[in-house]
Amino acid sequence: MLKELVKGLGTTLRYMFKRPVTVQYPEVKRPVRERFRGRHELKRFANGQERCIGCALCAAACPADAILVVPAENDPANPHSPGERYAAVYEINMLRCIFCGYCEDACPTNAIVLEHQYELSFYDRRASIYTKEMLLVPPDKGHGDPPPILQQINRQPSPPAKIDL
Amino acid sequence: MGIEEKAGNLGIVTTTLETVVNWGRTNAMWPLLFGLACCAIEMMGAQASNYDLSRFGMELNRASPRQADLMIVAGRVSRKMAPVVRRLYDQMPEPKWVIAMGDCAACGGIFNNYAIVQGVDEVVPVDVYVAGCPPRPEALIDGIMMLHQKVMREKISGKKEAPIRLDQPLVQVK
Amino acid sequence: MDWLTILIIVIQCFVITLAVTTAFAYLTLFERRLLARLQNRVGPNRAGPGGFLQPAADAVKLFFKEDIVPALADKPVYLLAPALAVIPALIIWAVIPFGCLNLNWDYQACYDPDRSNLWNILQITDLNIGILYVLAVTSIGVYGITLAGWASNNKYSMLGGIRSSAQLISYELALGCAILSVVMTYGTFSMHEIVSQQRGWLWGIIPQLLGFVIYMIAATAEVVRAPFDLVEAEQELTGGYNTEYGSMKFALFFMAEYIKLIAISALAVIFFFGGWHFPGLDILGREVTALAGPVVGSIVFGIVSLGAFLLKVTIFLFISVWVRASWPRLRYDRLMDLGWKWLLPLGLLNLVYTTVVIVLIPDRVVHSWILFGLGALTLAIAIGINRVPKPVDNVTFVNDIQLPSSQG
Amino acid sequence: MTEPITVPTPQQIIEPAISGRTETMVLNMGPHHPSTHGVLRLVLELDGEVVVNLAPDVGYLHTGIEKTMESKTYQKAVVLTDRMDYLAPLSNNLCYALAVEKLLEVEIPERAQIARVLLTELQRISSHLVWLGTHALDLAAMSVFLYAFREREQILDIFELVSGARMMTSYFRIGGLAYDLPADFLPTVEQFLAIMPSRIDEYEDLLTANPLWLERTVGVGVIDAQAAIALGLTGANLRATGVAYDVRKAMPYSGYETYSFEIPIGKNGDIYDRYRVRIAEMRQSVKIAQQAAERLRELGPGPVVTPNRKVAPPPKREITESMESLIHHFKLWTEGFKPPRGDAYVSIESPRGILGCYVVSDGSPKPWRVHFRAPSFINLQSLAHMAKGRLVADLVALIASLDPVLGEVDR
Amino acid sequence: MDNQTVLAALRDTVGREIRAVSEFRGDLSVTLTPAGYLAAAQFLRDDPELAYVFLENLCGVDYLGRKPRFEVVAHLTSLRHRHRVCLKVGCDEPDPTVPSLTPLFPTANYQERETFDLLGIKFAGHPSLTRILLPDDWVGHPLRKDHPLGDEEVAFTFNQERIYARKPFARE
Repeated sequence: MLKELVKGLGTTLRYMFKRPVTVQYPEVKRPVRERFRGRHELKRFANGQERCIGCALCAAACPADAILVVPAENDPANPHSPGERYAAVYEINMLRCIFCGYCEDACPTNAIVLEHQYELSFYDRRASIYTKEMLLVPPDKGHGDPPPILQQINRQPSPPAKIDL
Repeated sequence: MGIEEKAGNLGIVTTTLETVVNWGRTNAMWPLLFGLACCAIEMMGAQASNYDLSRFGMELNRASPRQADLMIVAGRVSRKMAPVVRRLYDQMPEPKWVIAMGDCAACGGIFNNYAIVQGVDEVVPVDVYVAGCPPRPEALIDGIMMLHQKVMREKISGKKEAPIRLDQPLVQVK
Repeated sequence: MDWLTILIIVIQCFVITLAVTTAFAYLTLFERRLLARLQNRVGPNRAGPGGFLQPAADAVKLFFKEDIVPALADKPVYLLAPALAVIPALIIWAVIPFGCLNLNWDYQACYDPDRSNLWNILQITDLNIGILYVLAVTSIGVYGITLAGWASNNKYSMLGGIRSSAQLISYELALGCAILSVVMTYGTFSMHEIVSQQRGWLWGIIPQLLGFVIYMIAATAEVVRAPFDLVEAEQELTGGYNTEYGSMKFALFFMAEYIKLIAISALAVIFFFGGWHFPGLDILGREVTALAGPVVGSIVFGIVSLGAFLLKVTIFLFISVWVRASWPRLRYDRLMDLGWKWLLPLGLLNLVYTTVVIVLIPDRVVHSWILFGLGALTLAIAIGINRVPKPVDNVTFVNDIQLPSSQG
Repeated sequence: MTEPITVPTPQQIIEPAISGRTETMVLNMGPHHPSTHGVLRLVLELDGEVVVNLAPDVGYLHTGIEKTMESKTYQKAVVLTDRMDYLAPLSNNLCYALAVEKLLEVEIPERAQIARVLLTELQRISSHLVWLGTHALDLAAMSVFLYAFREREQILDIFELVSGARMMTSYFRIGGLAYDLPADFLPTVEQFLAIMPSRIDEYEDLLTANPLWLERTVGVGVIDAQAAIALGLTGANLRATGVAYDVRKAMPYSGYETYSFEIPIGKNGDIYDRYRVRIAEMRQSVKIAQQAAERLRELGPGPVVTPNRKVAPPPKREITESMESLIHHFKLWTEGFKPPRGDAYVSIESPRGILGCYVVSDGSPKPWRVHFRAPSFINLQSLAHMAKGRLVADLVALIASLDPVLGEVDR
Repeated sequence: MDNQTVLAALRDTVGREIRAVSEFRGDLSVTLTPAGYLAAAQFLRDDPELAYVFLENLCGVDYLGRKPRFEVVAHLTSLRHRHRVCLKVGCDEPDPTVPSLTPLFPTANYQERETFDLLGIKFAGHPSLTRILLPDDWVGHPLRKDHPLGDEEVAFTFNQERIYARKPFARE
């Protein structure tokens, strides 16, 4: 009887002399895995044009109906995106979004990508609706190479508008 | 409360006291041991060794609402559960805070249907909404940090000052 | 008694109360940090440098929390109960010798059995019935818990309250037996004398091995500490007697529990581990007195004895936390079984051994070792014949589905 | 059996107490109680601390998943199954996917099959770890909880590596997997599987032979095989009574018949046997996962989703090249596929027992009716049978040993 | 054990009560009259050769627009023969009632209560047919096809003020 009781004590005591596994979160951030699905970003092409062509396939694929896309015709002189249309309004309700990645799977131009930011806390429900300005990466960032997750899962982003939608 | 109501406004003393009290409140915020669904498992994950909420003095999960300061609504609140949540909230002594952890607690999330309350803020006032389905333990800790910031701006009586509302959340692009 | 003596006693009381409450506060931090380390975590480290101000944060928060009295509670009793719990826990300390700092500046008087020249500042009063006082006071503690459980008008609290009265009463007897054996061994009720008689190596654990084991189990149950924390039993009774208590009233219960834990650890040290003694203490006192005179000698002696005492208490507290981290909780009926069917008979047996052996063999060293042998033998037999279930591996492995013959 | 098996309702306990016909005390345990594993409410009839009768009251987490699934397309409904038994989302995914695949009659590539087995076995370990942790915590052995969660974190990390989410992976889609396994998947898994057995030993050191643990578990909550089958008890709870019934052996799915593993069974049907059986199951799962990892290594890269374009969308690079692929892609994501009329029932061995999925198709792209046979829901019925005459403390241990997940109970 | 053997055995005992038989994807399902449903379940359970002792699943389906509107589906499993058979029984409005399997299989208790709760199908002979998942004062049976899903509009910037203005937010 005593032996077993002492054995239990020994197991816990052993850990006192080991380093804790704790990650000191706000100071130390454990990097997430490459495929981690966090906050969305709308990507651009290398020439700065938006990848999103306003097809709303993401909104159709979303199980939580958290995406709103209102397409508009591109101005031929100064197009937002290759092709005829672009997303005039693109909103994601982050409190509805379940980060399932269906929008990413459905997007034919790999415009929407779930990136690695997971710190999404709000004081107010109104702040949880991310508009296109917030989702779209700045013109000088986040374009060129396909996003790493798509490289890893062996899906090449499509070249600029070969097909006319 | 008690003391501060009797003492009234003491000017600078109150302000200093306020800082001290708010410091105490943020560093010893005992959560109510209360889990509903999937998020509760991540909340337990946040308590566990890898994330260790005890670093913030939060490992004393109190099962009794009388001893709790923070209600983390972790999971979907059904119509049958809503009165229970409200009663627990009412049983908690002031000052008390509520975090709606996860999409379902925050606004119903994917369960946009007859059975789920579309946001626990229909039942109890919510201080911080944490998005994610379920949020990572880090995301929950981030939510708690945000709550701490809010608490630091509060009055000693626990009266809530409106937090600075960001019209646009901070957008980080790597 | 002149006014200076009274003033010193007042200061003593004040300092000790303060010290004990601070010790309680830091025991909570000690427990939380230690538990965390035993569980591969970090523990509170945010409030102040390295989490050092965590107890202060807890205190501030609890102090400024709303004070709720449930509408259907029995209000006077509900308010009285925390005080009833915490006062006995505090007044136990009146008789506990933390060390020996003789204000008459003669360290030798600490060993003097008739205590004529002793004015020990590290003990408030050396009652000649100190142990009876301790027993009496600890048994008052149960009222706080039971009344709290009853007054809250909550079924869980009531179950906790009932559990507490049953548990504390049944372990009181075993505890009494164990302590009485100690009293018999040293022939005194005075704490100071028990300690001073343990001079050198012959600590109380040697004659009273059995008594020590009974004392530890009974005392842990007495202060409802894991694995005997059935009164709170968070998983069963959501907090037991303190379910309906919040803010400072809850803190008082918490305080009572932890102060009692420190107190029983201190008592264990006094009864069984030589109190403030450690080998070589008198040599130290002699050398320092020879070197720097009796005043410094007494002060050094006092401080070192205090340090030795506190170190021993800390070891007991460590073990208490360690056990809490490692073992499951007992069940209520098994707890009663253990108390009545094992500890009480063993305690009575120990009492008989002690009486008979001491009367028959007056020599101190010889009877100590004989009692040690008897105690060890009894323990071995008790462990041998107990009926704790043995692990039986009923698990068999089958490679395909297989149904018992009665099942289609 | 002498006494007929009854399953009381809360009303049957409360009403006599209100009318004052009983001498006993009625205690509401839950829905907010530390050891009811969520929002289970138990109505207890107590005589002192002895449980005279009890009735579980469920529904505090009723989510309407079955109704919501009827309004989503088949593929989109996968994400809802994740959130049912939230300790084993992949098992739910698998059960639902198998049922729809049965309706569709699609073949799944071998690589996907093996990955499904590997990941569900990891899921079983992680689910049992939560059970072990909370079970030990309910008996106040708190360190086990933290150790178990530490290992679970590693499994969640593997899930994150594979699918991008820790818990709600939605990784098993109808027709295969959501994406291919990443390159560093196998080394990570093998590393984990190598250390896991020693960690299980550690938990056992703390519990298996500990007299306090034995006192709390041996001979408590006993149920015999006959009553267990009559009450529909499944999973480790059934196997602890000595009935060696495991769907993985009885009606194999996903190629389980090709793996070598054994079913651990108990004898007494008490809490201790359930504990031992689940611990043994964890070791068996490690064994299966190791075999699966070996097979994946041998098999090498390959397709992970059915080539049937009517069910699974084409690889994305194809849609820029082929018009047909683009049409399929759009059609599948907007409308979804249409299984033929009919119904299918599939059951799998989830960590909690037999998880069944009954899908009715009316030929439209949305399921007409989806019903889940939730093992926790049905296991809960036996609680009253096992707890009568025991103490409240035993009841706590008993609930934990049944391992109910309220998300699954209430759906 | 295969489908044909079971079917033949069923035809021998409750042959006249069988309404329809179907084999879809290798699964046998037999649609029976209410009386035949109970008799078939009892026969399958008690016959020593068949031994379908385990009621694996029981649920209801609302085929709105079909006659009969409701159908109760029960899956019986023979642990020994590793075989499952599906029994179906229809019932119709205004008072959809089927016999209860609870006296035969205690495990049917909760599943029948759930079916009653969500679909409103009554089970004659059930010991305590009350709501189980929904609150006792709930009106309606949500899994019926004519019951609305009860969803709320998802908030975006264009409609959030309108939604939140109507939403009953809690106060302190």
